[in-house]
This record gives sequence, structure tokens and C-alpha cells, in this order.
Amino acid sequence: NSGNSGGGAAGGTLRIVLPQEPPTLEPCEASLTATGVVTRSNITEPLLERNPTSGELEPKLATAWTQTEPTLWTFTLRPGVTFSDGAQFTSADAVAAIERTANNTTLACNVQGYVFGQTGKLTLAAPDATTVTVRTEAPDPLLPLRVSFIEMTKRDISTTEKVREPIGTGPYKIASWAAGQKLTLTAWDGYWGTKPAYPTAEYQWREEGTVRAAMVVNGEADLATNLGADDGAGDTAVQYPNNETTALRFTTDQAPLNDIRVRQAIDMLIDREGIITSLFGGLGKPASQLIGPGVVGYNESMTPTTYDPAAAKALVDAAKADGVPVGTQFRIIGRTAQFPKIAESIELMQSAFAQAGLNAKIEMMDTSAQLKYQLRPFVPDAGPVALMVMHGNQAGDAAFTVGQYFATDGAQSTGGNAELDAKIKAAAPLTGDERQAAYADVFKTQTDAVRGFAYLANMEAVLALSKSVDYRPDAATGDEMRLGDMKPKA
Amino acid sequence: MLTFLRRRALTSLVPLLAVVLGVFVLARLTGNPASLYLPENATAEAREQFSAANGFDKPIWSQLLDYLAGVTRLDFGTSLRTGEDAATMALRAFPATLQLAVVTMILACAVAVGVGCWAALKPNGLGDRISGMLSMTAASVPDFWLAILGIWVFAIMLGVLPTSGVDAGGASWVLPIAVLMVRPAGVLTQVVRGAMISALGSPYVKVARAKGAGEGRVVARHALKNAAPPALTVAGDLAVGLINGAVVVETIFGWPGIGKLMIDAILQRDFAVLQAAVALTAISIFVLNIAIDIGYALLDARVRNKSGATA
Amino acid sequence: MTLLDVQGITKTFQVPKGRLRALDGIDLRLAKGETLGLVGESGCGKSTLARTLMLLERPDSGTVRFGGVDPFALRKADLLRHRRRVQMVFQDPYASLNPRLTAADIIAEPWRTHKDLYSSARERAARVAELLHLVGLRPSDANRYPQEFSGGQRQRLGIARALALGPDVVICDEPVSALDLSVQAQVLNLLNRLQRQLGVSYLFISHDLSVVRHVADRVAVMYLGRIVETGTTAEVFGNPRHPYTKALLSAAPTLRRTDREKKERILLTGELPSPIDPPSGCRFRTRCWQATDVCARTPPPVSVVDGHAAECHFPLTLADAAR
Amino acid sequence: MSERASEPAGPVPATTIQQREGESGRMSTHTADAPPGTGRGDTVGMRVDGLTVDLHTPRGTVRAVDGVSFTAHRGRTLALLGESGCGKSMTAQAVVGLLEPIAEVTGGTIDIDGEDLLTVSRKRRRQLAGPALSIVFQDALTALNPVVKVGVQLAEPYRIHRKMSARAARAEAIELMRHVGIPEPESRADSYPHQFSGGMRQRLLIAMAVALSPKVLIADEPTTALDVTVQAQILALLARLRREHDMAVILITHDLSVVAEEADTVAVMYSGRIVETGPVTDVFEDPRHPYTRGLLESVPVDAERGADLRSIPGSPPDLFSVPPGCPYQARCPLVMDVCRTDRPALTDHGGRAVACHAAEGAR
Amino acid sequence: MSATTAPPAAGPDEAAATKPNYVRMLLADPLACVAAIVLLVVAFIAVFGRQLAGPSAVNGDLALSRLAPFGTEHGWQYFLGGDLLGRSLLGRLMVATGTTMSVSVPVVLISLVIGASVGMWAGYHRGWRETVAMRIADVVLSFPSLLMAVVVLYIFSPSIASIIAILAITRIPVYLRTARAESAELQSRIFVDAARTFGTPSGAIIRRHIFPIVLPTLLTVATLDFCYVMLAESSLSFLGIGVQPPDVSWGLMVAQGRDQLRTEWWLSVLPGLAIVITTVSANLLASWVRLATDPGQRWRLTTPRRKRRRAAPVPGPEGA
Ligand SMILES: Nc1ncnc2c1ncn2[C@@H]1O[C@H](COP(=O)(O)OP(=O)(O)OP(=O)(O)O)[C@@H](O)[C@H]1O
Ligand SMILES: Nc1ncnc2c1ncn2[C@@H]1O[C@H](COP(=O)(O)OP(=O)(O)OP(=O)(O)O)[C@@H](O)[C@H]1O
Ligand SMILES: [Mg+2]
Ligand SMILES: [Mg+2]
Ligand code: NI
Repeated sequence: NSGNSGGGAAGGTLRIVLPQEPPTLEPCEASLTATGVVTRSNITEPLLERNPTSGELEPKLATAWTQTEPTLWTFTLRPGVTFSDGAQFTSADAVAAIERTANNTTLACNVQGYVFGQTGKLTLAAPDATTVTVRTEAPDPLLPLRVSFIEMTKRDISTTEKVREPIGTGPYKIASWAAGQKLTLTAWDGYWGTKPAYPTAEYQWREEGTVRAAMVVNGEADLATNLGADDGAGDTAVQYPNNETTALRFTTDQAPLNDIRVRQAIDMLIDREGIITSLFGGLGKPASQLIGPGVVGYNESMTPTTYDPAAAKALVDAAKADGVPVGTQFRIIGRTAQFPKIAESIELMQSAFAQAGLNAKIEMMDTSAQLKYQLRPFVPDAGPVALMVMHGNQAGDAAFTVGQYFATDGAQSTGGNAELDAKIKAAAPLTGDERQAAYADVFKTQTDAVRGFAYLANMEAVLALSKSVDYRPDAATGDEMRLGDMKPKA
Repeated sequence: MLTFLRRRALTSLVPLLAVVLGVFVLARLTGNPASLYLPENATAEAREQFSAANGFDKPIWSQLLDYLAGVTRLDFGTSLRTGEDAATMALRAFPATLQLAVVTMILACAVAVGVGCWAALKPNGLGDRISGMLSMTAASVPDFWLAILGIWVFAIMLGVLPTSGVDAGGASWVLPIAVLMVRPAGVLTQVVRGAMISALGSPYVKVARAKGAGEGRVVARHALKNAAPPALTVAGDLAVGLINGAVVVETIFGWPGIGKLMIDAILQRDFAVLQAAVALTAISIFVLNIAIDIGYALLDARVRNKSGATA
Repeated sequence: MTLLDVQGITKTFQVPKGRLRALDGIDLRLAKGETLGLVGESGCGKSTLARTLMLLERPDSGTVRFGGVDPFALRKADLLRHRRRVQMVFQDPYASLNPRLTAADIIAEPWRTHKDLYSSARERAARVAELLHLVGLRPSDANRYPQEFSGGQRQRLGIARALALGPDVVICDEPVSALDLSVQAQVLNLLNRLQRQLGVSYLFISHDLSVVRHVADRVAVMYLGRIVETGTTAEVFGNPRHPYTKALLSAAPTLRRTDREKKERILLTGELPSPIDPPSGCRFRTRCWQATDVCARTPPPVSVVDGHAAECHFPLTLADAAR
Repeated sequence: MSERASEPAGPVPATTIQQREGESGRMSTHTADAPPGTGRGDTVGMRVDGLTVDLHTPRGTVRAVDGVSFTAHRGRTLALLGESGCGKSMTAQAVVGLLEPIAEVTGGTIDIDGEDLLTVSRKRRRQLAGPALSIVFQDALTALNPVVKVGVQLAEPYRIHRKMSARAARAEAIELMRHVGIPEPESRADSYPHQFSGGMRQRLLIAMAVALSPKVLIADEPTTALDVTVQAQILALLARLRREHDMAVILITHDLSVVAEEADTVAVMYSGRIVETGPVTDVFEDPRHPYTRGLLESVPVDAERGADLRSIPGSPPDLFSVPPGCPYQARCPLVMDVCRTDRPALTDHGGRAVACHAAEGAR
Repeated sequence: MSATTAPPAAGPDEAAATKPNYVRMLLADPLACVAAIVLLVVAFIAVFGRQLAGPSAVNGDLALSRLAPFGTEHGWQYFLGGDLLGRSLLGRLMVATGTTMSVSVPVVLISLVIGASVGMWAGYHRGWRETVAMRIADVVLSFPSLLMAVVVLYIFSPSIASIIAILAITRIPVYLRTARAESAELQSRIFVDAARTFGTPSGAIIRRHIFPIVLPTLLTVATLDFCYVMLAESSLSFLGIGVQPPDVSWGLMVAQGRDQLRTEWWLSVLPGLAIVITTVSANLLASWVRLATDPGQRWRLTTPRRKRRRAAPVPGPEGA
């Protein structure tokens, strides 16, 4: 075998291949997948953490949190935690980290926009060394969930510039980062929790899925993420759900997509099973809504639309009979390499649309160009567009989805109606089962009354895992891959 | 020689500037990077703020002036993506590409000279025709295809080479270089063959033979040196192509080079890095061109004299 | 009647090593129906002079008058009319014909520019056949390509092309030096016959003294960008007044034993000096066996005896020449 | 005459008005009596017999050289005279073994000191190239390698055959340059060919050829590209070297006057064959072959200005359409029926040989 | 006429000389003949491929997804197997031929026409025109063509026309430099001087004397470039900015099939083979055209190639 397998997992180094190099390891950018997957819970840690399986929040650097007033949350910190440089972790650090991530708009952190975009300013205080209080402008049942996105950094961290190589309390610290080549983390002695099984972890990155898979198969790496079914991971492949849902989002105000029958027809023309079996190699489940099971608000009662070209054709014909210009061309826009076989999937849809008498044109774009269609402000006069979107709800709560995609003024919404807007607004302050029911209703309403989306699949991915490593990926693995969970096989 | 170099450098300055300006303008035509750098749910104000902070809201000419002012201080700006100094990033990535290009070109030349000379010694012979077909085919194989095939065969099926990366020492170089080499070697072989055929048929080769020179001496001392200039021109163009276009191979093999940096910068709309990388490659291409001219002059005394380099 | 009158033409080329004086004050006169031979060593500027007369180079100074008109001052239409009157036969019958055109195309080429001549296709074909016949080629040769002709035949093609516009003056730049002896005789005869038939004047450039002696009425001897001696053919060959002419004549090998035995051989040393840095004073002094200080200091005067001019401080006398 | 340019190591002083060199050495190659004054004119340098060269062109195989025989004596000059394309260079290249791949020697012997060059091994042939036999090409610019310093090129014979060190070979090369009259050889040795004038280049080529004192020197149109004044210098140099090194010189040319002045013996070639041979004076004074006669009459020498020259009509036959019988038949004024069918053989006529039916009949 | 003018010798091959018989010349060269047939087939398929291929090339049957090649049970269309969407690979290849040609042929033609005209003009006139043209070529050459591609595809929607535009721009310098070099050399030739002496205007000289002689070289460059363009197009597809589905080109097929190289090798290997075979054929034919259009070389093709015999036993090239 290649001379490189000597350093394998047994030798104490865990070698991981990612699809891309993290642009930075700045903790406040941890909601960027490429950054978070390395930083979160490895280099830095949050106060609390959401269990991806149960959806419950679990203590991490905070041992307890309570809503002491409707707008005030109190967090009790874990004592005896130190940063990897030896400094003590105290409430002052926590305050500084929350302040920097949630309130600092000049820094424009990813987490800030992602999690705290709509919350308004937080007011922070540290009554003692192990207590932190957070006051919100309005009552916010989600605050602990939001805080779980904030990675703890030292109080003296820069508030004006982002930090490429942070110091955190996590089990690993950065040993070296040869930009473009390799990133090495090492475990350090003073970690408060269980010592990880691997003393060092090495990250590399390869864009091509086949190459990532080949590296694990060939013994040059122990773990490779984000593979497609065809990438050739072979018997090293381990399937895992990756939180993402793919869908076509319509501009509902332009012919022919302004007619709900046409949109329904399109929905029926998507051969979800076919795509998943033939293209995705069985990875993924047909989707019925924009989030996957396990997210608060998931509507169990909805089922994926069945593939029915005949019924679709009938709908199109009916619309045509009513004077809808069904032959008007609309664009299907996709982002290059957003998920494996995206081009082929769209191609299959387009061909089905064409057979039903619809006229669709495919356009694949790079990320930047595609975002102009996905995010407000949209491209003016773009014409009728069916945009392929992939949404991942990392937070596990529908609130992070519906406001964005369904509300008429949502940053990524091109449809909606007043009824739906009202329901979305009403659901926000609710908690518990009420919350679940309210959001489930939102999804149902969207599909029945608006149908701004045709869902494709709740995606799954493949991870290539060396036979010598013991690891069970979960729904969060794509965004946060805890090295501590990985162990050499006996 | 010095005056020649100075003149060449001066005449190269204008195109160099044109390249930098062109990239600046073109890059900006590809849109504001704000949406890429801010999360999907960032507010419109946040995006505006981001643009203002990075100067993307100013009119393009004023951005250009700022940029040029920076460049005169050798400040190419900072990367949006990593916050690092753009020039540093480009300079860090460049050696990897350069090493790859240099080794590839050396090997491609060696192959081309070997096969080309061999084919030229018996023009139209069986060996010549076979090598002709092979070199033509080599010149028309898609590189990414070859790369993946190579990984599959040599790394996975045979397990003799690493799939990618730069860690495995010499072994890591084998596949990228083999893949990159194929086209230049194919093209160059054809050129060398043609040049050698005409050199071997020339009177001075006859004279050398009349002096009793053996075949080795004829090829090495007489023909090859005369066949070199046309091959040098083509090799130069191919090298430019390598410096400018090793993107695909660098991507597949995870080679931390400038091509990969450039394509990432393009896709990420990381203007500063893109400009720095383009400026660096443009400079290196101009340097390469000058080096080729010098090589020409060294190879061929006539050129040297014409350009007034020696006196 | 003087057709062509050249006065004090100079032409310099900018070359990397400096300024190369290819022509340095040339005076020439060519009368109607006359043949003027121009001899000189390689690189002395013969072709440059020919090219200047053909308006392919613009002289730095001096005047060219053709029928009293300065062709360099002519405007488009007049210029075209002038070009019809002066045509050229080039030295290299291989390089002067476009290998991709047939003989007919080559001969008819001038008419593409001079559209008023033989405007119909049939007229042109007829005229091509006529010209082919005139230079001794067959009409069936019209469709052949230059490389299918022998050297002599190619030169005939070149001559036919030059005649296509009906010129008064034909400048022949070494028209036979690339040809074999037997073929050379054919072409010389052809040129001779054409002159008799058409009354054209020739400026006949050659380095072969025996050829010039055969064809020329008058001879000009050129050395390093200057004309050093002119006179009738008989005068110049029989009674050379410039030492260079004499050396040239003596260096030429001769066929007849009788000629050889009566002549002494002057072996000039060295070769033509560089025209970039020509010798001061008299240009020939570096190779001249009778050069003195004055030759280095002052340019030699022109001395004319019975229309036989020589540019030398010490022109040879009849006695010298016979020595 | 006080001031004159002098060429430091020139072969001949500037002002010498000389008789031509080697004037008296004129004799038949068929009669073995040595002429007075030139010592070893009887030593045979090389004997070529029945040399035949075929060209395998894509259009078919043609005979470019057809049974050419001649003998070159040391210290003498044999001229191969003929018009372009008649096979002179092909003969020379066959002798030195430098034919193009498409040409093949299909018959004959080339004998130097009892060794047949056509049958010796390749290695032996290379060993002989230089010390026994060497060649000077016509176009000195292309025959010198443009990218190699002349000193290095001149040193090559010593490096190859005497296995000298680079330094020693260079010293020899410089000596050689001086020997052929190149001024300041030490500094000029580092120049490239294009930095020399045409005459100097030709001297360099000659120097390279005589470096190892070959027994036979073939000079293929050594002065065709040169001016008369330079031609005279080069021919004088060749004559001097021939005497000094006692070489047999085979001078290939199409210039009758050069032959008349330089050669002892002449062989006139036409269409790949020798049609007439003999001592130069005899042949030129009394040409027996109509072609030789035609050539001599084509020289524009005495013909009066304006009168037509007596030219040979037509041009030599194309190699692919050589008629049966005499190749000259189409241009010959004396053509007879037999000329169209039978090929005339080169027959001896008392020290001279002619290949012509008419000449035969005349006798 | 006069007795001294000789009747000219008969030409070597008068019939062939007067009217070049291209068909006969082509038949005489088996390799070029095969190449020509291949290219004819390619051209035919490029024009009629879509009709010939039938609906199975466009509308797949997911049941036949990843069908292995060389089976006949699903009809001739599926002889080369099926792609991921169950479309017939053979049909796809045929449809792709049209797209590939409609990209690469215009690219080569456009860059050839522009590059060659500017190059010949610059080379003929020399001086500042030459300098400016060459510096512009330098700029284009050292410009990252990918950036250009992204820009164009960003501003204009990605379409075949924009791909053609980008690739054409980036290839112009290749022809420009070749044409300039040749024309700079040719403009000092004597037959060009001869044309000048008739007063022929420079445009006419370029058209008549420079262009026909530069053309064969340009054609050679163009065939090499033809292959380069196909490769570049496939690289763009690899990066996702090339030909957009449902259009399909060979390059796109190679690029899309690369993931399946290990399992469904035919998806990528067969289109790759199509590229290679076509370019090699184009190269072979180009070298034939170079001979056939040169009157001085044409005779080589008028008689069949014969095995050439070994050369004389001399220390010639065979010595090695
Ligand atoms: N375009 C040019 N640029 C630079 N130098 C030139 C040019 N044309 C001619 N010369 C130089 O001018 C001088 C005279 O050249 P010209 O061709 O007129 O000589 P020539 O007498 O015709 O020689 P030949 O007998 O070799 O044809 C030579 O030294 C030549 O190198
Ligand atoms: N490579 C070749 N292919 C075909 N024919 C050739 C080739 N080389 C020479 N020939 C022919 O062989 C014949 C003899 O050529 P050779 O070079 O010996 O002539 P030459 O007498 O030296 O002429 P020149 O005076 O022009 O040098 C010519 O008719 C020539 O056309
Ligand atoms: Mg000249
Ligand atoms: Mg010859
Ligand atoms: Ni000696």
C-alpha cells in the first residue's frame, strides 16, 4: 500500500479530509460549515449544546440556565475550566464572547446574522465569576438555543478584527496550520472534560468527492465527509443524515408559475424516488416539507407528493384551458456542485416538465451568482424562476426556517400570504407542544395555500470511515464534527 | 544584455498594468461579494454595512484609484475570506505551482527531446509513426479525466502512489506531474521531431559527419542546439499555460498552488486575492517570456547580436 | 534622350550596430533604348539602388527623375501610371515567384492593380499567351506552377511579368546569376531580342564581368555605395581607370589561355569593408596598392576623360592599365 | 605606394602580382608521367570506379549518378564540371558517404589506399572521414553550425580523431585559422559563424577540411557564392594548401573559367554521367563532345555586344524522363538515329575519353 | 520565333499539375483517408445526430439507468449503455457531437479569422502596429481565462454563445502570433516586393501573397487548437460553467461521468475517446491538407507511398 498509511489512526493521529479548507477558524464564524466543522466543540466550546438526536439542550461550559424573568436568562458556568493557554474561564470571558458575537455589528460575524439577526441587542452582565445574565429586548424562549451557537473565547480577544487561530477551552488546540495544505490540532492536558482518544488530529481538504473517498480507501485518511453515493467509498461508507432539505422555490408572481396548478403539476412531475434511487444512490428520503424530522415544527402528517405525470399533465392542460400561458419559459436555476448530482437531478426534472408541456430552461451558476436569486434583494426582472435551494436547519427549530422562507418579507422568500404571515408571527413566542403544533400548521398552510415550493428530498450524505476508527455520525456531523467522539477500534 | 533586459522590462510594464486593471474591472463586474460573506439571514442593512466597510459601494473608478494607490505601496489589500494579506497568500501559494510547473516542464522536455530525436532519426519509420500517433493522442486527453483515472489505477487498484496531497514526499509528485506532463510532452514531441528533422538534414550536420563525428555527437552537439529555439518557444507557451491553468489538476490533487487559490478567489469573489494572484502570475509570465528571450539569445548567437546584447 | 536621371542618392539603414550607408551619393543616367551595366561586389549596394529606383525604398537625399518627373512626389493615379513604365526582373527566379500561383496568374498579376489594362478575362488570357510566347514559353505552360519550371524558364516568367505592363525601363537585378551557363545564354539572348523588338532600356546589374561586357552599352562600377567609374563598355573594360576596376578585371578567371597569359593577376587582400564604418577619404584605399596619405584624408575627385569618369586620386593611365 | 592595407597573416601579400599558382602542372590522368616541378603527381589519391547512385523518390527510383569513374592524383586538381542538377554533388556526397537517406549507392568502388569505402565498416568509414577524405561545401553559412563557436567547430576533427583535450584542440584550431589567413585567430575563435564575412567563412570551412591533412579533398563549388576578388583569394588558398599538404583536390564547379585556371584534369558531367574527360587544356581547346563544345560557346566572352550567343537549346532532361540512348540527344546538333537507342560509352581517345556516337564516328 | 528560344522541357506530371485531383491524392494516403472518413461521419452526425439518435437520447428511462454497454437487448440505441438518467449513451454522444462542433468550430473559426487578420496586418506593416498587436496578445495570454469565463457567464447567462465568445477571445493570440511571425517573414520576400513594384495595395498583397502561404500553418495550428478548445470546454464543464444541460457536449459528458469512472466507466471513457479520435483525425487530415495545398509538395500525394528502401551503407542516420 502507499507509504502513507503508517501514520494511521493507530499511531495516534486522526486524519480527516474535508471538502474545503476552513477560510478561518474564527469562532464567531462557526455557523459557516467549513469553519464550524473544525472549530466547534473541538477548539472552542459553547455554554450549552443541542443534542442533534433528541433535540434537547445539554450543558457544556454552563451547567445550568434559567429564565429568571421573561426577558432575563441566567447562566451558571462550569467551574475549573481553563483555556488551552492556561487562563481561567470566567463569566467575564463569557460576557465578552456573547457581546462580541451577538451585539458587535462592525465585526459582522456569521453567527450574529444567522442567529441574532432579528433579536435586537442583548444586555449582558456578570454578577459573579460563574454567573452570566442575558437580558433580551422581548421575551425570547429560544435564547438558550441561540446562545448554544456562541463559542466561548477569551475576554481579551479582538473586538474589531476576526481571529484566524483562536484559543478556546475545547479538547484540542491548534498546533500548526500550513495554509493550503494541512491543519493540525493537538489534544492538551488541562482539558476539563474527558481526554480525547486521539492526541492529534490532522485536517486536509480535497474538493473532489472521489478523491476524498479514495484517500480513505487507500489508507491515507481516516475519515472523509460529504461524499456522494458514487464517490467510491466502498465498504468504508457510513450513511448519515445531514440536516439538509432540497427543494424548488418558485417565483409565484409571474406566468406560468403564478398559477398554483402549474406549481402543483411541477411538484407532481418530480420523480423523487427515482432521483433518490438512481442518482443519489439511495441517499436521502423524499421530502414533504422544508425541514427534516427531528426539527421542532416538523409536520408528521404531511407526505411527499407522489410522482404522477398523467395528473400533472391534466393540471397543466386545465391551466392552459383557462388561458394560463403554460408554454412561457421559466428558468430552473441551480448552484454548481451544491449537492452531488444536482445537474442530473435538474435535468431529469426539466425533461419531465417538457413532456408535460412546460418550458423550462436550466441555468447552473456559481454560488455568488446563484445567491442573487436566493437572497434579497433579488435580481430585478428575473422572470419566472424555479430556484433549486438547499436548506439546512442547524438549530433544530422551525423558527429558523419559516421566517426566512415563508414570510412574505422573508429574506429568502418569493411568496406567501397574510394568513401565513400571521401564523408565523403567532408561533414565535410559543413553547413546548404549542410551538410544535403551530409550526406544523405553518408548513401545512404553506403547502396547501401557497405552494411556493416543490420539495425534493431530505438529504443524506456518506462519510468514509476507516475500519480502525469507531465513530457514529449524526445529523450534526456536517456542521460540527466532534473529534472527542472518535475512538480507535479495539 | 542589460539594455535589452531593461527595454524588455519596460515594454512589458504596459501590458502588465493592463492585466491588473482588466482583472480589477472584470472582477467587479461579477458582483458584490456581500451576500457570499454574510449568512443567508443577514439583514439588508448588514449587507450594506459590509459593502461600505469594504468599499464596494464606491464608484468603480474611485475603488480603482484606492487600489492603485495601495499597489504603489505594494499593498494588494486583504482577503475577504481569511482577512490575511492578499499578497502574502499569493506568494505562499505560488511556489507550489512553480515547482510543479518547473518539474513538469523539465520532464516533458526530456521526454519530448528523447522521443522527438528518436523519431527524427528515422522519419516515417514505424517508430516515428507510432510515436507520432501517441503524441497526438497525448495532446488531446482531458487532464481531469486522466487525473481521476490515475488515482483510481495507481492509488486504489495498485496502491503504489498516494491519491493526492503533498505529504508523501516524492511519491506525491508522481501523479500530478504525470497528468500535467501528458499534453506538453505530446505537443513538444511533435515540435522537437519537426525541428530535429530539419536540423539533421542541414549542411552543418553533413559537415559534422564528414569530420567523422558519431551519431551521438551529431545529435547532441550539432542538431539539438539548433532544434532548440522553436521548441523553446512552444515550451514557453506551454509553461505559461501551466502557470495559468493548473487549476483543474491542483483542485483534484489538493495541490496548494496559485491556480487553486485563483479559482477559489474567483468563486468567492475575493477580489484582493484574485488581483494579487493574477498580478503575480502575470509578472511571472512576463519574467518567463524574458527568460525565454534570454534563452533564445544564449542558444542562438545571431539573435544575441541582432538585439545588440553583446558588443 | 535621358529617361532616368539619378542625382546624389543616399540611403542609410538603421542597424543595431549603427547606421549603414548602403548608397552614398549615386549619380546615374539611363537613355532610351540603352543598356547600362552596373557591376560591383556583393553588398556594395546594387540591389538597394535597384529597389530605390523601383520606389521600394525611399532615399534619404538626392533626386530620382523619370522623364523629368520625381516619382516619389507622385500621387496615387500618377504613381500607378509611373509604375507601368518602370519594371524589374529579380535576381532569384526561385524566390521572386509566388509558389502558390500559376504562371498565368503570375503574369496577369499586375493587371489586378492596373485594372484598365486588358480588362476582360479573354483579353488577359490572350495577352498572357502572347507574353508567354514572347519569352519563349508555351501557352500550355500557363497553368503550371513555378516549381514545375526550370530555373531558366522561371526567369523567363519573371521577365514576362515585368513586360506585362509594357515598361520603358526594365531594371534587371542579376537576372542570370542563378542560372546555368547554357540557360544563361538563352536568357541573355532573350533580353537582347526584347530590347531590339520593344526598344526598352535596361539597367543591368551583375557581378559577372563577362556578362556585363556582353550586354551593356555603358558600364558603371560600384564600390561600397559609390559609383567609382563609368564609361562605355569598351573604355571601362579595355582601359580601366580606377584601380578597383582593374583589380576586378584581373581577378576574374578567364577561359582562354591567351587572355590569361597576357594579364597579371592582382589579388586584392581582405574583403569589402563594412558600410557601417566605411574608410575615410577614398573608400577603396584599404585594399588599394597605390593608396597614399591623401587617400585617407580627402575623398577622391572625379576625373572625366572623354565621358569616362573615375573617382580616384591617382587614376590609372592607359600605360598603367596595360602593365 | 607607401601606405597599403596589409593582411596580417594573409596568404598572399597585397601587392603581389603573381603568376597563378601551380601553372605548369597540367597533364593527363591517363598518362602516368609526372610533370616537372610537382613531385608526386603520380600518386593516386583516390580511384572511383563505376559509381552509381539511385534515388528512391516517392515518384519512383531514378538513377542520379550513373557509372561515374575518375581518378584523383595527389597534388593535382581534378575538376568535375557540369550544370546544375547533373549529379556533381550527388557524386561528392556518395564519395564522402553523406547521401540523404533516400539515395542509395548501387554500384561501383571508391578506393583510397586499397580500402573500398563502400564496403568498409561504418566505424572504419568514420575513422577515414577527415584523415583520408574530407569535403568543403558550397554554402559556407549553412555548412557552419550557426550556434557553435567557430573555434569549437574547428577543433572538432582533433577532438574526434586525435582525442585531444579541449584546450589542446583549441590551440590547434587557432593555428589552423592562422594557416588559412584569418586575422587575429585567438579572439576570432570565440566568434560565431555569422560574425564572419562570406570569404572568411569559406576559409573556415576549408580549414576544417584540411585539419587532418586528408589525402583527398573534395571542394563542392567552394566559390560559387563568392565575389570574384574573394574567389581569387580562395582558389589561391586551395592551390597553396594542395601543394603543401599534397592533397588530391576534386574541384566541383560549373564555372568553365575556374576549371580552365585551376584544374589539371576535367571531367564533364551531363545527366549523371561523365561525357568527356581529359587534361583541361586539351579538352577546352578541342572539345570532342557536342555538349562540352556547346558550353564553351555559351560563354559570353568574345561575342560582340548585342549579338546573340550560341546557346544550347532546351534544358537538361529531368531525372524522371531521361530518354534511352544518349541523354544529350534532345539538345544535340549532331544527333543521329543511333543516339536515340544506344547509350554511348565513355571511350578512350588517346588520354582523353568521350561518350558520344558522333565523336566516335568522326574518328 | 527565334531559333535561340528553346521549346521548354515537358513538365514532370502535367496532368496532375494543372488540375490537382484531391480525391486521388486522398485515396493515396490511407491514414488521411481514414481520418477524412471519420471527420465526415462526425460532421454528418453533428448535423443529423439529434434526429438519428431518437427520443431515448433525450428522455431517459430510469429503469435503464447505468445500463452497461455492448448489450443489444434494449435496441441499438443502448448498445453503448445508458447514462444515469437512463438515456442511451450512443444517442447522447450523437446529440453531443452537434453541440461540441457548434462550440469548437465557431471558436476556432472566429479566433482564426480575427487572430490571423490582425496578425498578418501587424506582421506585414511591422513597426508600431506590430508592437501594439503583440502587447495585446501578451495581455490576453497572461490573463486568467477562467476569470474571463466567470465574468462573461455572470453578466450574460451561461450559453453556448458566451462560451464561444470566451474561448475565442482567449485563443486569438495563438493565431495572431503565428500569423504575425509568418507574415513578417513573408513581407520581405522577393515576390512580395515584386507585387509592390506593380503598385499593388497592401490589402491585396496580404490577401494574395501572404494569406495563402500562411494558411497551411494556420490550419495546422487550428487543428491542434480544435482539440484544445474541446478540452477547455470540458474543463469549463468540470468547473460547472461550461455547456449547460439539457444541452450536452462531449466535454460535459466526460466531466459529468468522472464520478462514475470506477463503476460506470463508459460514461466518461467513451466521450473522451470521441474527443481523442476526432482530434487525431483532424490532425492527420491537416497534415495531408498541408501537403495537398502546397503545389510544391503536392506530388508527394499523387503517387501511393512506397516503402522506402534503406539508404546507402554510410554512417548516416541509421547508425544510431
Ligand atoms: N533593409 C535593410 N536593412 C539593413 N541593411 C540593409 C538592408 N538592405 C540592404 N542592406 C545593407 O545594405 C548593403 C547593400 O546591400 P545590397 O543588397 O544593395 O547589396 P548588393 O550589391 O545588391 O549585394 P548582392 O550582390 O549580394 O546582392 C549591404 O551591406 C546590406 O547588408
Ligand atoms: N532529395 C532529393 N530528392 C529528389 N531528387 C534529388 C534529391 N537530391 C538531389 N536530387 C536530384 O539529383 C540530381 C543530382 O543532384 P546534385 O545535387 O548532385 O546536382 P549538382 O550537379 O550538384 O547540381 P548543383 O550545381 O545545382 O549543385 C538532381 O537532378 C537533383 O534534382
Ligand atoms: Mg543584390
Ligand atoms: Mg551541387
Ligand atoms: Ni597545414
